[in-house]
Amino acid sequence: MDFIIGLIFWGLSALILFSGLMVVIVKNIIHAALWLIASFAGIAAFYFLLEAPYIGVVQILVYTGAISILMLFAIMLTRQVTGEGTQQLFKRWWVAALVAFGLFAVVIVPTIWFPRLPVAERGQPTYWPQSDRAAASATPAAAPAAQQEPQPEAETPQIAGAFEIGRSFMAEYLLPFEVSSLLLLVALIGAVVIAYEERTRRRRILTLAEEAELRRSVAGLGMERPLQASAQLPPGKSEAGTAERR
Amino acid sequence: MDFFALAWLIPLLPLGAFVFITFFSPLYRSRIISGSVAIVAMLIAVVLAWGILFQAASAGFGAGSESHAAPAEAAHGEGTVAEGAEGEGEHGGVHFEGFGGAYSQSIAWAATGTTTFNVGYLIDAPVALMLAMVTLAGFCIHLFSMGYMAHDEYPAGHERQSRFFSFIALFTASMLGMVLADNLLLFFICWELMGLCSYLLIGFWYFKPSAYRAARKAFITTRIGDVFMMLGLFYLYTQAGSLTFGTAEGQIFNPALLERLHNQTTFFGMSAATAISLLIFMGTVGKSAQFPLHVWLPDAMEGPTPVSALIHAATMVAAGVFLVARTYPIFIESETALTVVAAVGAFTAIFAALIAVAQFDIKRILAYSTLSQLGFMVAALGIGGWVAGLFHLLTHAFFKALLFLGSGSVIHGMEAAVGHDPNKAQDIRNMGGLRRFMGVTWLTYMIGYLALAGVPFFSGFFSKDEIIADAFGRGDTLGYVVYGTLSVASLLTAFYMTRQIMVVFYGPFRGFQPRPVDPQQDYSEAVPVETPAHDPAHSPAVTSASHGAHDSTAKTYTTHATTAAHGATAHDTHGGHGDAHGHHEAHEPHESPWQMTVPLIILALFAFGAGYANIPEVAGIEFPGQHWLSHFLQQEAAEFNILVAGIATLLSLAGIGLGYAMYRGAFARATDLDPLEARMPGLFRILNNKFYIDELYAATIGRFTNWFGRGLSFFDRNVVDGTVNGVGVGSLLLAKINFIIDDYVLNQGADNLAEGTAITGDGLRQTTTGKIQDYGALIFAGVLLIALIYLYAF
Amino acid sequence: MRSIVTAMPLEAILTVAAALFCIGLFGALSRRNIIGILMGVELMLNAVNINLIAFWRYLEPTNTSGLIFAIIAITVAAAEAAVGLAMVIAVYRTRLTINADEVDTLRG
Amino acid sequence: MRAMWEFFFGVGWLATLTSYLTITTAILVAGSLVMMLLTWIERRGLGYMQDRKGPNRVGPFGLFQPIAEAIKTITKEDITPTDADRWVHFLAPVVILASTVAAFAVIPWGNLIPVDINVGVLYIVAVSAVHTVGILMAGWASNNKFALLGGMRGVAQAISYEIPQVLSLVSIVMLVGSMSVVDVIQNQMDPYGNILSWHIFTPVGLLSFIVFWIASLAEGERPPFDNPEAESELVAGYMTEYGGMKFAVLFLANYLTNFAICAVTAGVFLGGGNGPGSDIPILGTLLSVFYFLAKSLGLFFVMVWIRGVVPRLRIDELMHFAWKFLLPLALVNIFSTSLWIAIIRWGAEQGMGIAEALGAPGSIARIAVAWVVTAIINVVAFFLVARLNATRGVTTYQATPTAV
Repeated sequence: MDFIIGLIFWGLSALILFSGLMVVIVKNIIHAALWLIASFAGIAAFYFLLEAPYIGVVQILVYTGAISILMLFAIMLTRQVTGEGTQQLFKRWWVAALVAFGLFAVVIVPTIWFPRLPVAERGQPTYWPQSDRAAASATPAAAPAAQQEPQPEAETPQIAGAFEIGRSFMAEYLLPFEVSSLLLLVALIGAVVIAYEERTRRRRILTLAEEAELRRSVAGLGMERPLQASAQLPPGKSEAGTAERR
Repeated sequence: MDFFALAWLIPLLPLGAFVFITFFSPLYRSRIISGSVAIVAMLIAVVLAWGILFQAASAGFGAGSESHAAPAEAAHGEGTVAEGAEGEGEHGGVHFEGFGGAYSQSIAWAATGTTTFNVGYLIDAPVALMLAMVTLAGFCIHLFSMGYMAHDEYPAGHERQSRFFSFIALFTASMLGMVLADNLLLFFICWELMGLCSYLLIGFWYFKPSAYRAARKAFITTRIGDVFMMLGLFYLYTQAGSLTFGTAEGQIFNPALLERLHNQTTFFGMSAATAISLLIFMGTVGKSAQFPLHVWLPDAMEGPTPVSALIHAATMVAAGVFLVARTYPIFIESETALTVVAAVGAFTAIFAALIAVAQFDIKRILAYSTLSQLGFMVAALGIGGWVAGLFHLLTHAFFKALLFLGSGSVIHGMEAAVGHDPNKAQDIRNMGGLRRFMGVTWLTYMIGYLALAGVPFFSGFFSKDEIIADAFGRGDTLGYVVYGTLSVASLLTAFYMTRQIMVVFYGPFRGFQPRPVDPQQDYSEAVPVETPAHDPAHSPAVTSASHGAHDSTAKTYTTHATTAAHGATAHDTHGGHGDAHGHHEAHEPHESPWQMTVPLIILALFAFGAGYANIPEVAGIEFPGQHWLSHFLQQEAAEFNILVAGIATLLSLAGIGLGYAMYRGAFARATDLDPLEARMPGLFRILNNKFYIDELYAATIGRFTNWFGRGLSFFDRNVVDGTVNGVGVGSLLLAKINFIIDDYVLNQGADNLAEGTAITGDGLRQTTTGKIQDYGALIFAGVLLIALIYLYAF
Repeated sequence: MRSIVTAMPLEAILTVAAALFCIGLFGALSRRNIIGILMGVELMLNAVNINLIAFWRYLEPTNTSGLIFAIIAITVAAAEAAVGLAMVIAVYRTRLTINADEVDTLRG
Repeated sequence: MRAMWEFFFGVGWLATLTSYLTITTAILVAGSLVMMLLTWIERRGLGYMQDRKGPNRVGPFGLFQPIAEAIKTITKEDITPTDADRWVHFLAPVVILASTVAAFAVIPWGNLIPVDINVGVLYIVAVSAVHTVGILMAGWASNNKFALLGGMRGVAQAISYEIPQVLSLVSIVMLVGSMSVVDVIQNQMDPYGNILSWHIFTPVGLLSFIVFWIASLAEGERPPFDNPEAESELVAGYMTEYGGMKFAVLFLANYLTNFAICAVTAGVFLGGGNGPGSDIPILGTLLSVFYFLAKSLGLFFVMVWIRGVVPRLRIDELMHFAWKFLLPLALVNIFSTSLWIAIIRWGAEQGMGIAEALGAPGSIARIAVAWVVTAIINVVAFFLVARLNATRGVTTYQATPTAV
């Protein structure tokens, strides 16, 4: 059974990491989004494996079903459908790679160095005690074997599920619950406001250069008129302006 | 039926009505539906509240209380068991025996970390009484509003009655919630809600500048008190760790805690109890309009009359007194605080009574009378007459609601004669002889008047007498001072009420030639009617013509900044009203519809009979139900002092006689002088202008603010700007010198330096690429660095 | 009942999560397309969530705090995605591009 | 099942794996059979509604018509458009079918329960929501504007209707106190076969059923919500560029989704496999499967009926219907569910002694009170929302004439 679980675990990990990598490096942005969905689905399965089915289902519902669809929609709305042939990575991508890899290395080295987190000693701070790093590193092989012994969980503690989540959301986590719901509401309204395009009166937004030129032309005419954005563009600029839309 | 278990419905019913009306009035923009919803909700609340009262009176409060906080029960403890454990209140000769039994239920409301706030309700004897009073008065006022607001359609075509009913429903709901609250936090929330509602309702006719000014004034003035009260609550919370009423461990009336508050000394050498009590009392001063902050209450007359009744009788001002009554165990720990309370109350009582003598607006007289009566109650609480204060609160609520609704009825009737102009319809000099036109109103108003004047066998007599007897029976200086003050105030009360009655209901009717509006006292200032191109400087002829043209015009408020000649156009002016009343030709005042008279009759019964709840024994004669209230409140019954009662009766009768003698033949015409003004013009002017308190505030606080602002402006313009300018000029000078040195001495070096700077800047500029990802990479590089340092550098 | 707790050490899961986080970080830092950046951020958030759930399962399986934290993180991620994509659309509308290196008004 | 295989193999994990594979195979096979049956029902039903025969040549009553068509479809050439995105085009039907089949993992067939997870109801909704991804993939990868439009429409519609769907299930979950499908069905079990214990016969359950059923129709792209594949506007929507076996898979997924909707509705609102005699040891299982299929197919016939009767909605009407009609109703229903629970489950000790105070502490009286209260709220809300929707769309408010 452990073997099967291990197999599933590594399979899922491979799926998650591979599709995550594809999200990052693939050229077509739609394909990236689809790989992202695969990654999300793998993570949901991961939650099932970790015996958090509620979170897993929520992951499917929210990420796979909603957020990634939202992203696909956004991609299609911005009409950058292909993306093929253009450079998809930033010029200094190697800096990013360096930073990311460095971070991973920095995290992974201590994890491999001290293979077992001090889970057993409750009450101890759970970061790595600096003083006995040498002692731990002296016996790198013995420590994991001793501590990795599976704790015989005789009574099989009741794992918290959806019921307990609901209970604690209504009791001790009421305030975080309210705050996050408020956050969601605000984000919703904010998103609508940001993305809303009023049909009847669309305002042009002038670039700085255009505005300066406009000022100059108005001053040159010697007329003290208030700036009226769309009406007073110098001829020839109105259609070619970079900010002009539809 | 167990009414206690249903008590939570009482505030929720009007609240539900509020929600219903608010959300559904856009659909059914109908006065009948929204009003009926509110009235039915109030009716059920009345049934429940009186059920609670009867259950409490007959069966007591059961075996203490249960508190069932769902998850946080253990944290909260055993709920409120207040079984008369309040034996300690023996400071300063004040005797108070706790609130008696109680019934409370609470559920966990908000868990914030370690603390859990509970929300629940608590019923004990004063709460049961208040519930009965508030629901009944509130119901009567709701019903009355159905008739009174029937023609309020300003601006034209907008029936705003739905809004009105939703507001008063919310008002009543918050008052009921406040009464039922089992902790001071909920209490304060409802308290503030009431402040909001008073703002909304006083400014209900917000298109009148005076109305929105009054609303703003009420809101801000009470807010001053509320800030202090909130400070008091904070202080109390830091001391008690809880705001729940009750004597158990961890609740605010816990004897050990009160003892600690009594002994602990804080700022200015006050004890903590004194500080908390005075801070809380500031809330009362604001809400109940006691002396320094009383200015908002008379202005609150700008609201519709039912609102005035609601504010003055059932809700707002009663809330302040109820606050002191509710937190009384803290007050009695501090003699200083009680003395302050008594002094403020007594001073307000006589001060407001004096002002009321010289007012002409029928509602203003009642408003100052309310101030004065509130002073009575507060003074009663201050001298230790807890029962007397509550008793007077109850009786006063009934007869003052009656008087206000009666005055509303009078105004409603008057509007048929003089038009919808509050300056005319509310001026008592324009009334007279209304007894002939409005029989029911007259009769009920007389009952309210006799109760307020303290004539024996009416309710006001018993409660006022108990206050005075308590003050007299105290036997120390404070007691005698309060006794004297209140006696004079009750004499004045009888006097000014008699004056009002004589002028309003007797004598000839003067409404057909109303007084020209004194521009000084024009409360209703300019309001254009719905004609868009209305000339603000219109002539009466234009006004009448425009009204004639608009048959559907509803209530119209116009500026009549002119003259007696305008009287001739009065008939035209209220053409819109005539439309609503079916074009009757004889514009005489008329009796109000049944929606308005029925509440008057109900309230008149209580205004007469409520006093018998605490009837004392006179000369050894036993009455049935004697001292019922005292027993219900589980306090010692006050002794009856035949001497005090006799003196009080004599004073009342003297006031009535004086008023009758002075105003019997006064005001043959509406333009006549007041007899008192004829005799003592100087004093009358002072009183008529309310001791110039408003002007005083304007001249001191207002002017101080103004001056302060100007001073700041002056400082900014001269000192700050001067400094800046000086620095600028100095810089210029220095620059000149610098230029010389630079040009001839440092030129070469500076050029090099500048070039170097430019090159460096250009180099550094490359790092500010404006690309978000560069910044992100830098941030995470920093994280990486920190992690490296953390892991390997130590 | 055998479960992942006995089959896998916690470090394995943490390593996977760290790798996913770094992949997401790389994506967020190197993609030109703003939506690509958002995808990277989503990956990072998911890696964090994996960590939260793993710690919850291994250390405090009877307590709900880890789950609650994860749910709130998902909420925040949803809000972030909504606002972020709205901003992408707004940027696209004003600049006709959603390449991050062309949106450089901050440039010094 | 697992015990049986454990007997054969003697190895635990192999038994588990095999039992799961067996169940999966069974579901797939049964699914295909049911799909054939459904297409036959649909075509015959529509035929009778339109006063014609429908397929009646192949086999008795045309019963073998689906098999003939399956053979025809399978033997067709598999075409991929030149400019299509090959992999995505290929994977889209797979994703759609997978999401649909995954939902069957927790749907009990009468007393036969494949898996019982404690978040079953949410799982069904979540998994079947994934098919939107497939639709978008199909629409986009075909490189055809009709397909893309159909895909976009399908996604917008599915996402919008997911919200009332989930919210209507929330009230049922509140009623039951568990998200397990088995618990939901168990909650409607009555030892005397009393069908009044089905959820649909409570006011809360009825409104929930209405909302869920309509939203599910839209989720499954059944008429009148078949805008994504509206043949008169979009050729065949996102399925335009599919042919042969891939089209068959899409078609299969479509009918499986419909069957899943019927099955879930039957389970959640109509008591699943409950019926007279369904608790007898062996025979009861067969009976329960029969009941379950009868209810599900009955519901499917309602679907066909709706298809035959109701015209297709315009896309904006469809959106308005989701957001302005179903969503408020679902929210109101959650409110009245909480009232129902408060009245039925809570007593005076929780501070909600409505029933005691009214002098009716018995459970029947409580149910009666709760029934009346929630029925009033739901009916009022239904007509109010309907009226709001009716008036809002047409005219803006006009002030009523001033009362005289």
